[in-house]
Amino acid sequence: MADLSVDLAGLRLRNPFLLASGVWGESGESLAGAHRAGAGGVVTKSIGSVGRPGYPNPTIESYDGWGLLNAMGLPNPGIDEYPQEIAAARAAGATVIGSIFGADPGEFADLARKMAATGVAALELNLSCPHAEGYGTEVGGTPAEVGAIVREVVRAVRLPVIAKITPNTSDPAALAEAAERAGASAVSAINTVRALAIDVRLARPVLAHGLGGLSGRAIKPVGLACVYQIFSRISIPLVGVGGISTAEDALEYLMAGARAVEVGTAVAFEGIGVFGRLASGLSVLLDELGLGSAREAVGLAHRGAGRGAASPA
Amino acid sequence: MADLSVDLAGLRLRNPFLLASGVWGESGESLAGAHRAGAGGVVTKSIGSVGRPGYPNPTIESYDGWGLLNAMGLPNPGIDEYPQEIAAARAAGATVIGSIFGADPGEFADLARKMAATGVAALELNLSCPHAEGYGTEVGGTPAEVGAIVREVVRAVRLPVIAKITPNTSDPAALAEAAERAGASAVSAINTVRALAIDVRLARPVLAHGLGGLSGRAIKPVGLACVYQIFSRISIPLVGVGGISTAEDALEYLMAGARAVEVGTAVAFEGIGVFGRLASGLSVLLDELGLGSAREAVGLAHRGAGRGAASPA
Amino acid sequence: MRAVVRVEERVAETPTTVTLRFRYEPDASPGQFVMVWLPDDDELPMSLSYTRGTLKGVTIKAMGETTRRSLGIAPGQRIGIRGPYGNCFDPTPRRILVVAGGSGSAVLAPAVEAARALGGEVTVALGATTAPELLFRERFEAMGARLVLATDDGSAGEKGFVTGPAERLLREGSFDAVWTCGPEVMMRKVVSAAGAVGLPVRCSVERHMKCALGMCDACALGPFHVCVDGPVFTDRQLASAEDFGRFHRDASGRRRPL
Amino acid sequence: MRAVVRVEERVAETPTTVTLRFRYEPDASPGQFVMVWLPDDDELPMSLSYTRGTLKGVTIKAMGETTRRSLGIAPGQRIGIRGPYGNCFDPTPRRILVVAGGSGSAVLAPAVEAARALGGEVTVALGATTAPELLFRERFEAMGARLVLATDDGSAGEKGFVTGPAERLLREGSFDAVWTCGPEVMMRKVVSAAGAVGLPVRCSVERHMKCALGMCDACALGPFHVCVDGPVFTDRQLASAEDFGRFHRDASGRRRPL
Ligand SMILES: Cc1cc2nc3c(=O)[nH]c(=O)nc-3n(C[C@H](O)[C@H](O)[C@H](O)COP(=O)(O)OP(=O)(O)OC[C@H]3O[C@@H](n4cnc5c(N)ncnc54)[C@H](O)[C@@H]3O)c2cc1C
Ligand SMILES: Cc1cc2nc3c(=O)[nH]c(=O)nc-3n(C[C@H](O)[C@H](O)[C@H](O)COP(=O)(O)OP(=O)(O)OC[C@H]3O[C@@H](n4cnc5c(N)ncnc54)[C@H](O)[C@@H]3O)c2cc1C
Ligand SMILES: Cc1cc2nc3c(=O)[nH]c(=O)nc-3n(C[C@H](O)[C@H](O)[C@H](O)COP(=O)(O)O)c2cc1C
Ligand SMILES: Cc1cc2nc3c(=O)[nH]c(=O)nc-3n(C[C@H](O)[C@H](O)[C@H](O)COP(=O)(O)O)c2cc1C
Ligand code: FES
Ligand code: FES
Repeated sequence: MADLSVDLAGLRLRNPFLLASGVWGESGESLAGAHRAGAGGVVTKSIGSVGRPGYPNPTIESYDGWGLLNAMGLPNPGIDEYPQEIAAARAAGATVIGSIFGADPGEFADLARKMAATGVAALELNLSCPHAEGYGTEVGGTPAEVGAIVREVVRAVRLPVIAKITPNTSDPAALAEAAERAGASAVSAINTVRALAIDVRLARPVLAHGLGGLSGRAIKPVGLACVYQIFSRISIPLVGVGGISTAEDALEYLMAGARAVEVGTAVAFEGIGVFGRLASGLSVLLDELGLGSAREAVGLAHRGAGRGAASPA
Repeated sequence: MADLSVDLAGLRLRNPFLLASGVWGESGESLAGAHRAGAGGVVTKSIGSVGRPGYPNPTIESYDGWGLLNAMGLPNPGIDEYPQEIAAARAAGATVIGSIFGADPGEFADLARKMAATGVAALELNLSCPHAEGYGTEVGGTPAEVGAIVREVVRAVRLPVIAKITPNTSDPAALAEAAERAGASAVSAINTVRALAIDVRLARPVLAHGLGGLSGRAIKPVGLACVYQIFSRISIPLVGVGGISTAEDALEYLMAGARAVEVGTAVAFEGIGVFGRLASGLSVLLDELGLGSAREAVGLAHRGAGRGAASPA
Repeated sequence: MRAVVRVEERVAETPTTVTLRFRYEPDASPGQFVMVWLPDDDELPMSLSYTRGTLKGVTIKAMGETTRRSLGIAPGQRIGIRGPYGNCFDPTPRRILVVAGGSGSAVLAPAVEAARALGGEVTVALGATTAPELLFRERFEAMGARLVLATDDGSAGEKGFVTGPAERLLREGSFDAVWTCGPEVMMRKVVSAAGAVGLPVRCSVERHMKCALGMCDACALGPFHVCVDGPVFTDRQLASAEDFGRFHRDASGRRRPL
Repeated sequence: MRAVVRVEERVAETPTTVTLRFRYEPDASPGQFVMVWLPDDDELPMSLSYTRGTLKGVTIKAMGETTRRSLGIAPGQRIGIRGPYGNCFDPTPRRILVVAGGSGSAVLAPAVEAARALGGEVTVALGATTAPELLFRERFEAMGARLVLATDDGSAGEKGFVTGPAERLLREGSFDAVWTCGPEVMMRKVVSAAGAVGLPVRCSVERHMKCALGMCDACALGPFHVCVDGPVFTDRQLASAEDFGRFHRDASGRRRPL
C-alpha cells in the first residue's frame, strides 16, 4: 500500500488532502468534522482583524457539477472571536492551518501574531481573493505586494508561512518567486478565477456583489497550469488547489509539482465524505501505477519528455 | 419577432453570432459553411506571415461537454496562400473578419495590409493566444504592447480593427482601454484561459506543447466578468467570446455589454447547426422578455440595481 | 436548480405574514426549503409552505428589514428561487403532536397535510403573540387537525406561551411523534418535555444561510449543517449539538446567544 | 473518450505494417477510427482494424517518420487512444466489390467481416507494391471473400495497379455496392468506374487530422470534415468536394496536390 503521508514546510500530514479555506471553516466543529472525515489537515476560513458579515446574498451560483461561482465577501467573526473555534478543531486532533487576510503588511503581521497564538501549525496568507474590496488580489496581486506582505509576516511569527496566490495575473510564477524571496515556506495556488454570472430574466448579475470567483472542476486545468509553471521557478513546496474532486485530479496536481493539495468545492458537490474517497482512491491509484508513495509523484510530469519512441510500460 | 441584427464597428450583421477564430477557419468552404449555417459573420483562423504547421498532436483534450483544452500552435497556411480561402467564403456571401497574428507591430501592420487586400470586412488582431511562443499574449499581453500594435495597424489600413484580448491578466479592461486609445474600432474578449492537463498514467502533459488554452462552457463566467468589467471603461463596442452554446449564454454576454458574440467550442460539441439554434433561440428569448431587439439588450445588466423592493415584472 | 418565477398569488395570512405562490417545477417534500431571491434585495431561506404540484408557495413573516420589505411584493413581480434543499418530515406516524410557534406553521402546515392524507391523527398546538397572528389556523382546521391555541396576550386560546398546552398535551395524551418549529427556546422546551415522556421529536431548525450547499459553514449547528443535514433534526441529533437552543451564528460566523 | 492502454499484442503484417491490439471498452463499428497517441511522439488517426469486443486493434503502415517509429512499439508499452470517431460502412448490401490499396485493408477488413457475417458475397480487389505487402490477404481469404490480387511488380496477381482488375470486375460482375480505401487517386478512379456502371460507392478518405472533433478544420474536404462527416463518404458527397482526388491540406492548412 502506497504511503500517503507528506511533509509540507515542516508539517507532517497523514495524507496530502487539506480542507481549502472558506469551506467548513467558520466553526471549530466543522473543522473537526473535516479532520474526522479524513482530511490530512484543515485550512481555516480567512480571518480578518474585525468581524465582517460578508456580502449580502445571493453569494453563490452553481453550475451543475462542473463549477461554482461565489462572492462571499470574506465573512468571518474576527480574530478575537476565532480562537475558540481553533481550540475545538485542535481538540479533535486536526492539523490546523490558519488563513488570514489584511489590507496591508502591518495588518497581516498583526493578524499573524494573533493567529499564531491560537496554536495553529502554519499560516496561509490570502493574497488572492478576486472579489473582496481592499483585500485579496487588490493588495496581493503584484510581486512587490506579495513580497512586502510575506516579508512582514515572516518577521512577525516563527510558523511556516504559505502564500496563497491568484491565477488572475499574467505571470503567477512571478508572484510565487516573490513569496519565496520574502521567506515564505510554501506557496498555494490557486484561489478562485474572477468570474460573473448574469440572470437574463432579471437582467442583472446573479451575485449581490456582481463579480465573484469561479471554483470547482472548471478551474482544474487553470490551477494545474499555474502549479506546473510555478514548479520550475521556485524551490519551496507548492500546494495545489482548484477543482480537485477525484484521486486522479489530485495526482495530476502532484505530478505537476504540488506537495499537497486543497479541496474546496468538491465538498459542496460530494459532501465531506470526499476526503475519505480521495485518500483511498489515491492509494489505489499509486499502487496501480507502481508508485510507492505520494511523495514520489511530486513533479513527475516535468521529466524531460523527449520525442522518440513510445514510453516503456 | 425580435430584430437580431446588430451594427458592429460599421459592419451590419444579420445576427450577433460570429464564428470564432480558429474554428472552421482554415478552408474557405468551411467559412462558407458556417455562413450557410446561419452565422452573422465569420472570423478566419489567425493568419501569419508564413505558413506554420502548428504544434504536433495531441493538440486537444476534451472535458465532457463543459470544456476543451487546446494548443494548436497557430497552424495556418500563411497570408500569401490564404486569399483563395477568403474569396471562397465571400463568394458564398459571408461577412468575413480576417484574424491575424504577428510578432511585433510592424509584422501586424504588414499582415493587416495584405489581409485588407483580400476584401475582408474587418480585421481582428490576435493579441491573446495563451500558448504560442513569440505571439499572442507574449507580444500583446500588456496595455503598452496592445497600444503599439493597434496603433500601427490602424495607421496601415482603413478597415475596422478589433483587438482580441486575453483574460490571463490582472486587469483586462486596461488592455481594452489601450486598444481604444490606439484607435481600435472594437474589442473582443476573451481568448482561451491558460490551462494544462496531465495524464497520470503517462505522467506527462497531455498536449504536446504542455500548456494550452481552456475554452467552452467552463470559461463563460470568466469571459462574462471580462466583458462586464471592460464595458464601463471603454466606449467602443465589445464582442463577447467564451463558452457560448445557448441563446441564454449569448444574452448574458449582451447584457454584460457585448454588441456581438463569437462562438467556437460549441461547434465541436454541437456541430455547426448551433448557429441556427442560437439565432432562433435568441429571437424566442428576446420576445419572451419583451425586448424588441438584440441591440436593446446590450449592457442591460449595468442598470444601477439599487437594493429595495423586488423588481417589477 | 435555480429559476426566476413570477409571483402568481399573494395572500396576507396575518398582519405580519404573507404567502407568495409561484410555479416551480422541481418536486419538493414538506420540510424542505428554498432560497428566495428578492431581486433588488437579499436572498433568504424559506420553507415551502405549499409543496404539492407546481404551484409552490412560501410564507414569509416580517422579522427584519428584508422580510418586512418582502410584504410589499405584488403578483406579477419576479423572484428567484433555488432549491428545494434539505430533508423532510416523515409523515407516517399515526398520532402526531405538532407544536408551532410564530412562522413555524409555514413548514408544519404542508407536513400536517401529508400526515392527514395518510390518515394520521394530528393535534396542533399553535402559538402566537396575539390572535390575528395565529398562522394557518384555518388551514389546520380545514385539514381536520385538532387545534389547541395559545397567545401571549390571551386574545385566543390559552394565555401564555404555546409550550404550556404542549407540555400538558404530552403528559395527558398519547402520541407517536412530536413535530415542532418555532423559536428555538420554545423548541428546546418541547424536546425536553417530549423526552420526559419518551417521545421522539422532529425539529425544523433555522440558522443563517448563504450557500445552502453544505459548504460555506454559515449554517453550522454542532457537527451539522442545517442546509444539508437538516433543517429537520431528531432530538438525538440535537443532543449532540451544544449550540441548539443556546447560540446561533450571525452572518459573520460570530456566536450569538439566542 | 480517451484512455491509456497497454499494447497486448503486436503482429507484423507486412514488412512495413504492424497491427497493435489493446483493450478498449467503447463500442466501435467498421469504418470508424481512433486517435493513437504514441506518448513521446505524435498522435495520429488510425482506423480500427479490429472493432469487435474489447480487444480492439489498429494496423499501422510506415508512411513517414512517426509511423516508421511506431513499428518499434512492443507489447507492454502504453499508448493513448481516443475515439472511436466518425461514421461507418453499412454492411447490408448483398454483393460487394471491395477495392483496397496500401493500408486501405486496415479499415476494409473489419467491414468485410461484418458483411460476411450478414451473408454478403464479397470480392476483394487487393493491391500493393509487391506480394509481401498485400495487407490482410490471409485474413480476407479466411473470411471467405473472393480475392483478386494486383502488385506493381507482378510478384502476385496481376502486374499493375489494382484499378485495372477493379475496373474489369465492375464491367463484368454484378455488384450492389463498391467499397474502397487506398490512395486517393486510386479511389477517384474507382468512383468514376463504378459511376459508369451506375453503382454506389463508399470511400474511406484520409485527411490531416488534429482535433477529430469537427472543429479545427484540419481535415476539411470540400464542405465536409472527414473526422465527423466521414471518414466514409458516398460518391455523391465526393462529387461536391472539388478537392477529392485533387488536393489535400498539410498541417498548416495549405493546399497540396495529391
Ligand atoms: C431553513 C429555514 C427555513 C425558514 N423558513 C422560513 C419561513 O418559512 N418563513 C419565514 O418567515 N422565515 C423562515 N426562515 C427565517 C427567515 O429566513 C429569516 O427570518 C429571514 O432571513 C430574516 O431576514 P431579514 O433580512 O428580514 O431579517 P434580519 O433583519 O436580517 O434578521 C432577522 C433574523 O433573521 C436572521 N436572518 C437574516 N438573514 C438570514 C439568512 N440568510 N438565513 C437565515 N437567517 C437569516 C437573522 O440572523 C436574524 O436572526 C427560515 C430560515 C431557515 C434557515
Ligand atoms: C481517418 C483516417 C484513418 C487512417 N487509418 C490508417 C490506418 O488504419 N493505417 C495506417 O497506416 N494509416 C492510416 N491513416 C493514415 C495515417 O494517419 C498517416 O499515414 C500517418 O498520420 C502518417 O504519419 P507519419 O508521421 O508517419 O507521416 P508524415 O511523415 O508526417 O507524413 C506522411 C503522410 O501522412 C500524413 N499525416 C501526417 N500526420 C497526419 C495526421 N495527423 N492526420 C492525417 N494524416 C497525417 C501527411 O500529411 C503525409 O501525407 C489514416 C488516416 C486517417 C485520416
Ligand atoms: C464558498 C467559498 C469560499 C471561499 N473562501 C475563501 C477564503 O476565505 N479564503 C481563501 O483563501 N480562499 C477561499 N476560497 C477559495 C478556495 O479556498 C479555493 O482556493 C478555490 O475554491 C479553488 O478550490 P476548489 O475548486 O477545490 O474549490 C473560497 C472558495 C469558495 C468556493
Ligand atoms: C481549437 C481552437 C483554436 C483556436 N484558434 C484561435 C486562433 O487562431 N486565433 C484566435 O484569436 N483565437 C483562437 N481560439 C480561441 C477562440 O477564438 C475563442 O476565443 C475561445 O475558444 C473561447 O470561445 P469558445 O469558448 O466559444 O470556444 C481557438 C480556440 C480553439 C478551441
Ligand atoms: S448555508 Fe452554507 S453550509 Fe449551509
Ligand atoms: S480533425 Fe479537426 S476538424 Fe477534423
